[in-house]
Amino acid sequence: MFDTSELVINMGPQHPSTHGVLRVILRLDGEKVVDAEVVIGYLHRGIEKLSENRNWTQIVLLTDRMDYVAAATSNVGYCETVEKLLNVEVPRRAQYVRTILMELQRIASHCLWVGTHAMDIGAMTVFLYAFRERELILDLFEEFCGARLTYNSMRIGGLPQDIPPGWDKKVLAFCDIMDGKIDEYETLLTHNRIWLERTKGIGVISGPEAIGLGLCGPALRGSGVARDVRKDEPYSAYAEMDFDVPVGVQGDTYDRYLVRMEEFRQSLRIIRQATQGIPEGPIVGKVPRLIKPAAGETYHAIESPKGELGYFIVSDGKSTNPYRFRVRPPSFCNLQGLPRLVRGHLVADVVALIGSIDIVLGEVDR
Amino acid sequence: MIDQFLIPLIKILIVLNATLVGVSYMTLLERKVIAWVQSRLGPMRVGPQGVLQPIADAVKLMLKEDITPTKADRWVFTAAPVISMVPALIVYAVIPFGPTVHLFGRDVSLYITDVNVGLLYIVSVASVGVYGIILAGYASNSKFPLLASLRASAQLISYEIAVTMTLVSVILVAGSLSMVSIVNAQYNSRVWFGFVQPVAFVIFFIGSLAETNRAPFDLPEAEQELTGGFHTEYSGMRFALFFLAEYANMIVVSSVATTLFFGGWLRPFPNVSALHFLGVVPSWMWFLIKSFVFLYIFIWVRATLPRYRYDQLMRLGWKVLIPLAIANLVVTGIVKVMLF
Amino acid sequence: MADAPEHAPKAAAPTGPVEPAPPADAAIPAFITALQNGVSGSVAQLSLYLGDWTVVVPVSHLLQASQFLHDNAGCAFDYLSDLTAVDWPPRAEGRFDVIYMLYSTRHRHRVRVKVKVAENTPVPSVTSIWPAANWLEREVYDMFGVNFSGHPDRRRILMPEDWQGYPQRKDYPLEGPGELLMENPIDWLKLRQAREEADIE
Amino acid sequence: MLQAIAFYTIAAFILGFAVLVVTTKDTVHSVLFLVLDFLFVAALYVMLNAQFLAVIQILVYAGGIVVLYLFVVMLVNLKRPPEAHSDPHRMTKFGFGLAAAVLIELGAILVSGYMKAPAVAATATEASMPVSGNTEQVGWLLYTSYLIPFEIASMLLLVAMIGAIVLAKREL
Repeated sequence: MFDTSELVINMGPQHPSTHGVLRVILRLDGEKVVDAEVVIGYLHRGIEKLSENRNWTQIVLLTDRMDYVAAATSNVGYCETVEKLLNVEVPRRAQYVRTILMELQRIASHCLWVGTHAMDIGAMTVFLYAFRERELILDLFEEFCGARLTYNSMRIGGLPQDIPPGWDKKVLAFCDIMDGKIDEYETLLTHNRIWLERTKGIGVISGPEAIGLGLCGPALRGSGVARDVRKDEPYSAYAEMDFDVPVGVQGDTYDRYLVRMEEFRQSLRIIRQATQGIPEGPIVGKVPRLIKPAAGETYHAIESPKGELGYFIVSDGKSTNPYRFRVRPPSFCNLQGLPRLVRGHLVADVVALIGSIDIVLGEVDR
Repeated sequence: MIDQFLIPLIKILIVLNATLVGVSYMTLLERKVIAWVQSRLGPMRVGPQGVLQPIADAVKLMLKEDITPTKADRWVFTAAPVISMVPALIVYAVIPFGPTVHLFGRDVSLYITDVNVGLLYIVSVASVGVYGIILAGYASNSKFPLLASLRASAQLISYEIAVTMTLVSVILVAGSLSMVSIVNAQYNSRVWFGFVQPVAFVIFFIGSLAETNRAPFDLPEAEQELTGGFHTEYSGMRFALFFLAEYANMIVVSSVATTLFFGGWLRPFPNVSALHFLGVVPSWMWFLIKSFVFLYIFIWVRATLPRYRYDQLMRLGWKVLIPLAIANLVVTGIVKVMLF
Repeated sequence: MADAPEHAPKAAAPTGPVEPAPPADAAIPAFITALQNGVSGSVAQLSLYLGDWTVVVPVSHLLQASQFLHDNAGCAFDYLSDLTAVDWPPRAEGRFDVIYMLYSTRHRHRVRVKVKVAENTPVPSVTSIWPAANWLEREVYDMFGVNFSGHPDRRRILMPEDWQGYPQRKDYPLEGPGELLMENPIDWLKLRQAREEADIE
Repeated sequence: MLQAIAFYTIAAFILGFAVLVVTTKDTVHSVLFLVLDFLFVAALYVMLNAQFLAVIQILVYAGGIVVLYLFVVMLVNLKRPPEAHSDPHRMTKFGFGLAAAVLIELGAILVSGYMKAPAVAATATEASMPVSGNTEQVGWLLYTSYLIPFEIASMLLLVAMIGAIVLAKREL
């Protein structure tokens, strides 16, 4: 009866809630999203290519620049992959410190996520609360390695330096502070009527479909799939830690939110165990002075705050740089699910969903 | 001659200036209060504790380049900020800041004028303010502002119905449309209408959050969704006008809420002589204090709540607030007919 | 980039990955024997290195083998962890390794599936089996120029649409072609040749 | 004297804007002039001491109905090419005929009103009304003399509303 046409809207690459230079082309019917196309690559720096032309130790620095809100995790993932290729055993003390750093990093990353996610939905206070606590973690990192964002905090075979004296006490003190702060975020959001209305039933995805789409991390666990690399393929000191893997039921934005909120607590639990149990001993394993792994290839995955962060490295055994360096970026794979999630929802939900899958464009584009 | 022209003129000047200063300091208040809520300090650089910040802001906005997009509808684009600012200011004509007082040897009323349709005047002038937003969105010739202005027009019209319904129930209780008479009626009935009409007050408050585009109903300017909404393409002083209009509207709404539901300039328990010492505070101060409380709540809500989604907002308006307002009106009418 | 002159590598370039065959006493996992039995001829080569099993599958059997690995209850590789490629320019049997990292959320085991293809050989797309392959295959196409047939949306993903060349190939210069390649590829090639000649002198 | 000046100024504005409404090419501008027109009509009501009517005029027409016009105009793209304006099916003669008929009708009402004006205006209203004040008088008249037209009008609006919903909603 009426002649209606779709409205095409370009969300990004400059848009306040695309978390960087993500561009989403939305086809709208009124405010309802008919289809979405994700355009990425605006931050492509060719880290994979670059790494194939740098020596093994220099690459640690490059991995910082991928998921820059969880740089330590990327460092560890790379170092462990090379250690696997080198067949080097990492001392337990280093394993424990790595675990602490990675879990601190997870909390920092989740802080940033809860802040921006809430901000996207309009709750601005949570953003600043979360950043307040993230600051404490950055202080801890600064004390450990001198940097606050891109740490370069790992060496192949172990740690660059031992933890400063008294650092573990400060970590424990931070855990005590953080406990109350998580409750504070939850007070503002978890049972808030508007928050519930904005997140429940938004972007529902079933477990099998999420697996098929290659979603990982909290996005996958929100759909009820208990897939966590820390549990399934333990690395570092996770095999010795006691923690739970929270899973959602519905697979909607609210469940993904709850999963991450519970991960805060689980991370604190791991940090407490690891900090109290740091063994004495060396911090670097027996690593050759010139790192040159034997020819061969391997894939090693760790659980970054965003999901399964995998490194596939091929060494030719001759040169001092990897022959092929490939990162399996969790954000990239999660972002792939975005068009499926937003279809049929409103424009306002698009920003909620972008927040809900928690991407970092540095990692998507590399 | 003096009574007819000079005194109203002086009053208009005072009210306009006070409003504009108040509005610019509202921005400071909002930034400060939200900062305190969020464990920050807020503006601290300009003047002690940042008290001169609004002046710095004004200077900055005036000096900024005023950009009109090439594809914009030039005339409408220029007119839109003015259209949204003017209604926000002329509403103050009927708001009673205090009763008639004896000043400099003559009786001066602390309001510009008392129209016998005062309340309707406020509602109707406020309804014209919508044009500013709609036209800004249209004239920008850009997609996000257009979406925002569509949202805005639908939202404002919908919530206007609910708000007007609640006003009607207050009118029923007060028996008058004049703002001054409504305050006097609260004096005579010995109770503030907020306690007689709690449902109406709640609906009015929620509705006025929506009508002033404040969180959690700030959809037309949702930064995270529509990149700033209807004023995306605006800069400099024109943007400032939209900004000021929003705050002026907040002050209007707080003043109306104070007048209708919380006794306007009356001190608490005006009929209890034991509390006579409260009369030390002048009547207009009581008015300002009460309005301030509302403004504070406005800011507080913004710092606390997430944003509604467009369809949820509409559902709340049409399926909850409007039926509730009508029911409240009917009940008020029945009670009024049965008891008085 | 098919017509680009073969860039002779400085050192003797490796001609292929090291794929050590599993030692005789290694227990071959059930999913590999199932694959061998289920799709005959699908396992061209088998290797075990650092605990990772790799199965080399002929391109012709890729779709069948993938479908089997996905559907078979004993395999149940429902999760495509990663999909990438490695470039071995001098290799005789085709320069690309296209590698599929598979994981099973049910049995929690991993396997790497590898196909070896020449530059212009189309590789059947596995998007119908694992939707996750969509972007990953686009990236491999973008970076290596591997031709995926049957892909629903085969476009560049990270590089601009009009980009010339495939950056992750070994013969692609690290510093990139610069602006010149974008505007005039032939001039760029001439410039590169001139530079190489200057290097030799 | 002042009254007369004000009246003629306002009347001139009303007519001027009315002409602009029909002559402007841009539909949105046209709607805007309509709003201005309504505002000046409201001013005229104020001059006639009918404040209630003036305020309602602004509230309903300027603040409500025209916003919906604008809504429609903005959603439906009316920027058509110039040749679309010369529609062969346009019934120009019929239109002029209709306009003339309306004009004659208005004239007749005006003339007949002038003839018996002095008698009706004063007696019928103020004498029989127990209330004073502009708003109260309107209310009294609506619920006494004009009750049936008032109710019929409201029924009409209700029917129109339901009709609009039925038309707009694709599936019920």
